[in-house]
Amino acid sequence: MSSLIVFLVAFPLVVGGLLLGIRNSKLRNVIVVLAGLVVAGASIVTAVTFGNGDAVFFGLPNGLTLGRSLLVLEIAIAVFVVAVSIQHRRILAPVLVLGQVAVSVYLELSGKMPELEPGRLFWFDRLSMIMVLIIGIIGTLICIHSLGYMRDYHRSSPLIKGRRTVFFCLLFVFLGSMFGLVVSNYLPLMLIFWEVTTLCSFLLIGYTRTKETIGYAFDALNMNMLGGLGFSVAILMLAGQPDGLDLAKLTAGPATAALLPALALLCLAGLTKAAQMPFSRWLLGAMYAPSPTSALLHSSTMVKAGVFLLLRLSPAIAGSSLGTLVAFVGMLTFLFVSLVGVTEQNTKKVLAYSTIGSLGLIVGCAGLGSPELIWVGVMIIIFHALAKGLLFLVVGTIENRLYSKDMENFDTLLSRLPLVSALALTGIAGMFIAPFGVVVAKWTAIRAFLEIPGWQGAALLVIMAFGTSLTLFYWGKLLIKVLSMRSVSEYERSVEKRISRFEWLAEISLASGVIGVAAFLGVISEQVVGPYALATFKGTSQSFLHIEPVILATMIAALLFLPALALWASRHEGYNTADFYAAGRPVTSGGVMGMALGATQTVTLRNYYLDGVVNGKLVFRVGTIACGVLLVTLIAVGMVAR
Amino acid sequence: MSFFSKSPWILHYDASSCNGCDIEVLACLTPLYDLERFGVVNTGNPKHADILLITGSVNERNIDIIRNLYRQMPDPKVVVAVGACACSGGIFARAYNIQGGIDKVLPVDVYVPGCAARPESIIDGVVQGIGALEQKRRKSA
Amino acid sequence: MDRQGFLARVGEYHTNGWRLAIINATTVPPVDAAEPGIFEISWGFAKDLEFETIREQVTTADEVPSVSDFFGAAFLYENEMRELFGLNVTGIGLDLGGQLYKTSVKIPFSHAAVKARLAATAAATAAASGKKA
Amino acid sequence: MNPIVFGVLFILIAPIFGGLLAGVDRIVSARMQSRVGPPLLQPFYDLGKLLQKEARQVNPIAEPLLLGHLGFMAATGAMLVGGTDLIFVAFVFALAALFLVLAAGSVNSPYSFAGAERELIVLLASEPFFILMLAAICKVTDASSYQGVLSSAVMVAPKLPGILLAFTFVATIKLRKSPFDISTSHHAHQELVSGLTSDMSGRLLAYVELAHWYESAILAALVVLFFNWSVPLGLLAFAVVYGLEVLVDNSTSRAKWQLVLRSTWVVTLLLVGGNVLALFLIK
Amino acid sequence: MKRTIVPFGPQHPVLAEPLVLDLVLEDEKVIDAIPTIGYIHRGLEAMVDRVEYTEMGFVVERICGICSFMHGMGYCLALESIMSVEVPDRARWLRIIWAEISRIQSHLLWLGLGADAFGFENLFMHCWRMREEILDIFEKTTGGRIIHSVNRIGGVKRDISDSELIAIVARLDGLGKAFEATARVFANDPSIRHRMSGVGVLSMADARAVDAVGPMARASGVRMDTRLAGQNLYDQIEFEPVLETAGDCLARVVVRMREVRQSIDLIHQMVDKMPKGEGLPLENKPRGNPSGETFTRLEQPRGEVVYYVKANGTKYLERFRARTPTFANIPAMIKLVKGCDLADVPNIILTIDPCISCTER
Repeated sequence: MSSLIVFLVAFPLVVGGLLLGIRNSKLRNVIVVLAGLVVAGASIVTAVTFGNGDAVFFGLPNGLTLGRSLLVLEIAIAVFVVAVSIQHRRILAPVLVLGQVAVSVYLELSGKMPELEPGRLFWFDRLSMIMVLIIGIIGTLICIHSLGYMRDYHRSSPLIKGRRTVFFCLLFVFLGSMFGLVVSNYLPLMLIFWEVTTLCSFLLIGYTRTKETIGYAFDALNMNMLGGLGFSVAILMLAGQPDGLDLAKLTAGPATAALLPALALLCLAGLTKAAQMPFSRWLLGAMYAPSPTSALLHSSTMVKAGVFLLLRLSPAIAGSSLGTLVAFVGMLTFLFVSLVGVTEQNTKKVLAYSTIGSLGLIVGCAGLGSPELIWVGVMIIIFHALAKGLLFLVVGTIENRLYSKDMENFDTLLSRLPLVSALALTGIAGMFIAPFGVVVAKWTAIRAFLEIPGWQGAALLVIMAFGTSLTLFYWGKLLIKVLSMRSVSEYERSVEKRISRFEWLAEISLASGVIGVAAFLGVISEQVVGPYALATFKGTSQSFLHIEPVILATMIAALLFLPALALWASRHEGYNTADFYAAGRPVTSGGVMGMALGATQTVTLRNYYLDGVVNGKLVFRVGTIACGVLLVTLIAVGMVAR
Repeated sequence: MSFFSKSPWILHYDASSCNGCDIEVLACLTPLYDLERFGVVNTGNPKHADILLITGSVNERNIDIIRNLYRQMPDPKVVVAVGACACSGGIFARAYNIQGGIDKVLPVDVYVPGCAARPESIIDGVVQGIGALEQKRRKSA
Repeated sequence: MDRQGFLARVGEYHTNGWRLAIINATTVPPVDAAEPGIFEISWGFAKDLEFETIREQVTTADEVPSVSDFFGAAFLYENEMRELFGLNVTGIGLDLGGQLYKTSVKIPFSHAAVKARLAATAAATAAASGKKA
Repeated sequence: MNPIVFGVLFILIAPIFGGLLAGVDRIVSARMQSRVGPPLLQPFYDLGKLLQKEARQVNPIAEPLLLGHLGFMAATGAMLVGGTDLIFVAFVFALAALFLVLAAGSVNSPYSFAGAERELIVLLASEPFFILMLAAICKVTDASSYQGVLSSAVMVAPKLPGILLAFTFVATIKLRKSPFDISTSHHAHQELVSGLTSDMSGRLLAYVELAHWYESAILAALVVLFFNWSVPLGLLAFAVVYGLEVLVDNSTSRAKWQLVLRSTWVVTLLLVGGNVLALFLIK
Repeated sequence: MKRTIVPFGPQHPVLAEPLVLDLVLEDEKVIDAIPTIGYIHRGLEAMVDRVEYTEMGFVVERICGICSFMHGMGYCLALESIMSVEVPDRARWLRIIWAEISRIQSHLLWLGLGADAFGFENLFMHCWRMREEILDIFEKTTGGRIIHSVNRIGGVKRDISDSELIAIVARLDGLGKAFEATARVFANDPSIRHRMSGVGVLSMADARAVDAVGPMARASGVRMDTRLAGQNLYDQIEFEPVLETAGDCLARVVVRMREVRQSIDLIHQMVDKMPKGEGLPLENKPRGNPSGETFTRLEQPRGEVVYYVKANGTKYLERFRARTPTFANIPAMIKLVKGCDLADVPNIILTIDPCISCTER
């Protein structure tokens, strides 16, 4: 078991190092595909080996100990950050990272670091299993997708200097550190992985090295380093507590008042990484990175680390005012970013808002903490990782074909890129079309909110009702654009043929995953997520999914309807696309209509962005402030509780 | 069973009428005449319409529009030319921009005379149009 | 026409609070005169109950300056003059590019077109009286 | 009786109910306008004619999408009275409405598109209400299904007066009544011509009409939930609500979308949110 | 940035007549509006070459089916002034009585269309029900509902008996009462205020700058009404133009509603003032062919109309020209449409009370 885990963590790191030296793209393709298959295979083997799914703890194989290696790594990270910051004349990041190092050094040197039980370095349970599978499989698919994507990306943006060796190295390092993160039980160990993901995301976001992206990269670095600092201070505080650094023991049940301050800081770390308000800005900036980065960072890995930590903490904070505050930060973030999302025209940013919103829901669930809500949170993680991963990749593919991320330029996509449209529709359906996926989770969440007494329950319901409707609006707009049709030229039709095999492979696999998970929803719920939720909260045995045959049928029908329709329509001819109503004016094929003053013009349509009703920037600012206030309260509550 | 006789929806287009016939067409829908009694709906959209009520005559600019509106109406469909201008060009037949009655462009099924055509005649024209609609449906069936 | 003097007079009407009530062109007979034929343009201004006009006689070869700098609403009249009379109106505020009307007879108020119409009338009258006889 | 039987019965009876309702509506409206109006069965004649007419299709997907709209609308009703979880039904209801938006949007023409966007806006306006309403009803009765609510000993309407009031407001959207008939209109004299349905003809339009009849029946079934102690009383209440809607339809102009969105949200927040809050605080 | 372009017209149910606007939208805000007309252009002015001046009046009446009476009257006035024909007194009074009745007809028609455009179907129906009363009066007194053909050069063709006139006044009073109920809705209904108040505001300065005429100008506070010129006997009765200052769509509605009331009042005065009795002369037939030219102005329901007639002593006029009120108001409309919401477009277009048929002739 333990050697498997070490392999899982170490192998991607080694591959990453190897890729740094490989400039031949054919060779790189082979290595990435093979290594990806090994990683995916290893994650599946791990999951299978793990068997019955109860929590197990273990240390390094052959009784190895960590020694001072963590400190060394920490200092190495700090040195790198300081160096980069000096190069770009930034001050905040080095301050934060030096703070962390100071804490670690203090702990090490003062000998306050408690004795570590060697057999409890790692913790593997059903949540780790789910995460390992997500990282292993989806992460691999994203790496493979990148092979095709990056080729086209550099072709379409010749001014950007190709640094694909670094890019692919980072992807694999990322996967390795994520593996490490989700199986760590010893908090200082988790912190190291935590910092490595921060660093990788910083480098990936700044990949193009333009002034703009470097700015966004530092945004991400600063905010995540702030979380990291919180993490280290929490470790400092927990170091004095018995079993304080043992995550499983720490979160075995409701926390004592003494632990709350440290937990508050850990929550802060989780919230930064999960890009919750007021830290949402970094994730939006990250949208300027190449699309596989977005897919990797925002569907399966980086941000999931944040909610993963919060879900882990859930049993400890649930029921306390700390938990409630965390929950409201998440739910309010969900509401605000959904509202901002309706005013956004950049498709990747819409996906980003949707991501932050979904994470907000998970955070809400984790903060409130009950078997049902934990079930909801994990379910959303699974659906979101698949569907959003797919969507980011598809948008990347579209972007490389249409040279635009603007939702408005996606119109008549179905006529132009029918197969890509079918994939996009699968992703969108997976994200929001009732009664599927995330919606099933929302439905269960509403049921759970009904049981929460007092104003909190009412407020959560209202937030959920409005937030959900808002997501309907922006997804609906995207759907309208993707699903519209017109007659297209041969050239436009040929564009789709130039998409690489790697991209098709990754996207089709993810789409199948979305459908597969829907089909096996019952099994996943009863065998994995349900037992996990019950084990975590020591609840009585119950079924979470109230699936009746009629619901299941509706779900599958709704999910398959749009993509199937798209595939069918792409082969269908014989309709008069010139026959639309234009107030009596003549219309010709390709959507050209007669205009005033004897002119002609192709139909142009722009979605509504609720101008004059919703001011996106203002809403974002208000949300940031509101959640910021909550966050300050949250930390204050933690401190006062002491 | 055919429902065409019970649900004739009209589209009104003002080709180059002086408004006289147009407002009488509208007047047909209002309380005194209440064409809706016969199931008539003024759709305003060729794709929903069964009967094209057209007033005024054909000129250089509207000829394309008339053709296009007719083409966009789903079958079976009927054209009712309302008023002297639509029937023949009327008093404006000699004006330089008038090409003649609607039958220059479309197959007219019913001619409603009058300048301006009276609501009673328009209703009569619509009812005759319903008959023509029935016939066309039978032919196509 | 005296462009500067004309615009000065129009400007005077504008500053004195008159509004533009009409711009009208007339095809001046004889219509069988060799082209370019003569047209008479009246700019009609109204103030309260008064009504005054500026008159100019032009040919299609002359340049007729637009008054839309003073009276924005003049563009419709001016586009119309250009399309129906074939006059060379320059500097129209909102130039509709010859697309205001679309007529079967191009420039229907040109001397040639008027002449053709009058001839047709004469022929029809003759035919009618012939029939009567 | 097995709840599934109710579901099947709904699918069969709802169109008749909805059609007759539309017929009565047209007559009553006509009388309010000093007119005689069409025969009672006029909506059925219209539907029959539309089914017999040629359907001009601009693209291949509009028809399947509209069938999806019709199918999911019927399914919503069937699931509602057939005993499916009420909150889940709220989601399916939104999905059904969404398909109409997509069908109109797929045409890629200005009027259909603007209609689709406006429909999306009214969906955005009304959706929070339906989720909250059904959640509140579940909360009050401790039930999760239609039958469960009906057999609950708790009377719903007295506990949810705010929500019932808001229902009459939001129903204006769903019944496509003025002032909220911004995305489509039975009276085509509006800026969007026929809005959503601008490019639908023949049987395609018939699907929309039929789905709308299902929608009316669903609303009736929802009103009955408030009067769970007596179904006849519930139906009577629906008649009253519908009568009010017709009156409102005839005595207001069409609102702009900004007002629709703002006012519906405010009403939902104040009346429904307030009611839900009271419910949570008291219970 | 991409923008939606909505093709408004030529076939659009909001406006029965073909007017073309390309509306460039962001959300539903109109960024730009590009107009085109010419779908109704018949070229009837040129018909002077084909039709004798005595018959041209019938053509002129058909410039527009809504203000048909006034067009006929304006043509006759113009020729009477060229030919120096004295019109008998009773005929002059009858003309302006009919003219005011036709103003009421036009305004009621318009109020109905306006209501329909903002989605108040019921009001539309009620306005048009009232309008039928007026058409009934027309049919009784002239024989036609829409096209009347009672104006002759030199007078009118038919008389209205004194008793009939009294009956008409009584009928108009009744109508006036019924109208008040409708007027209250127009002025006070919140849903109408939401659509009309503050929408399409034309300031007084703008109204002057774009040379707006008629109710359009008067709703912006410009005191302009050709009836003030006193020609056509308006100086013999009490008359003061209706003015509003808000300049928005609602103000334009209110101006026209007040003008309906005013017209009823004017008809009262006219019937009082006019010479009574049976068999009074109605027509002085002109002699010979006209020669000379004239600009004749008249206040139609939509505003000032200017006729230009030039005659050269033959049976065929040399030039006939009508500058109708809508022609003068189109610049104002284009100005107002820019920057409004898509949903306001029908209201703004309708509140200028467009008559495209008049505009294009």
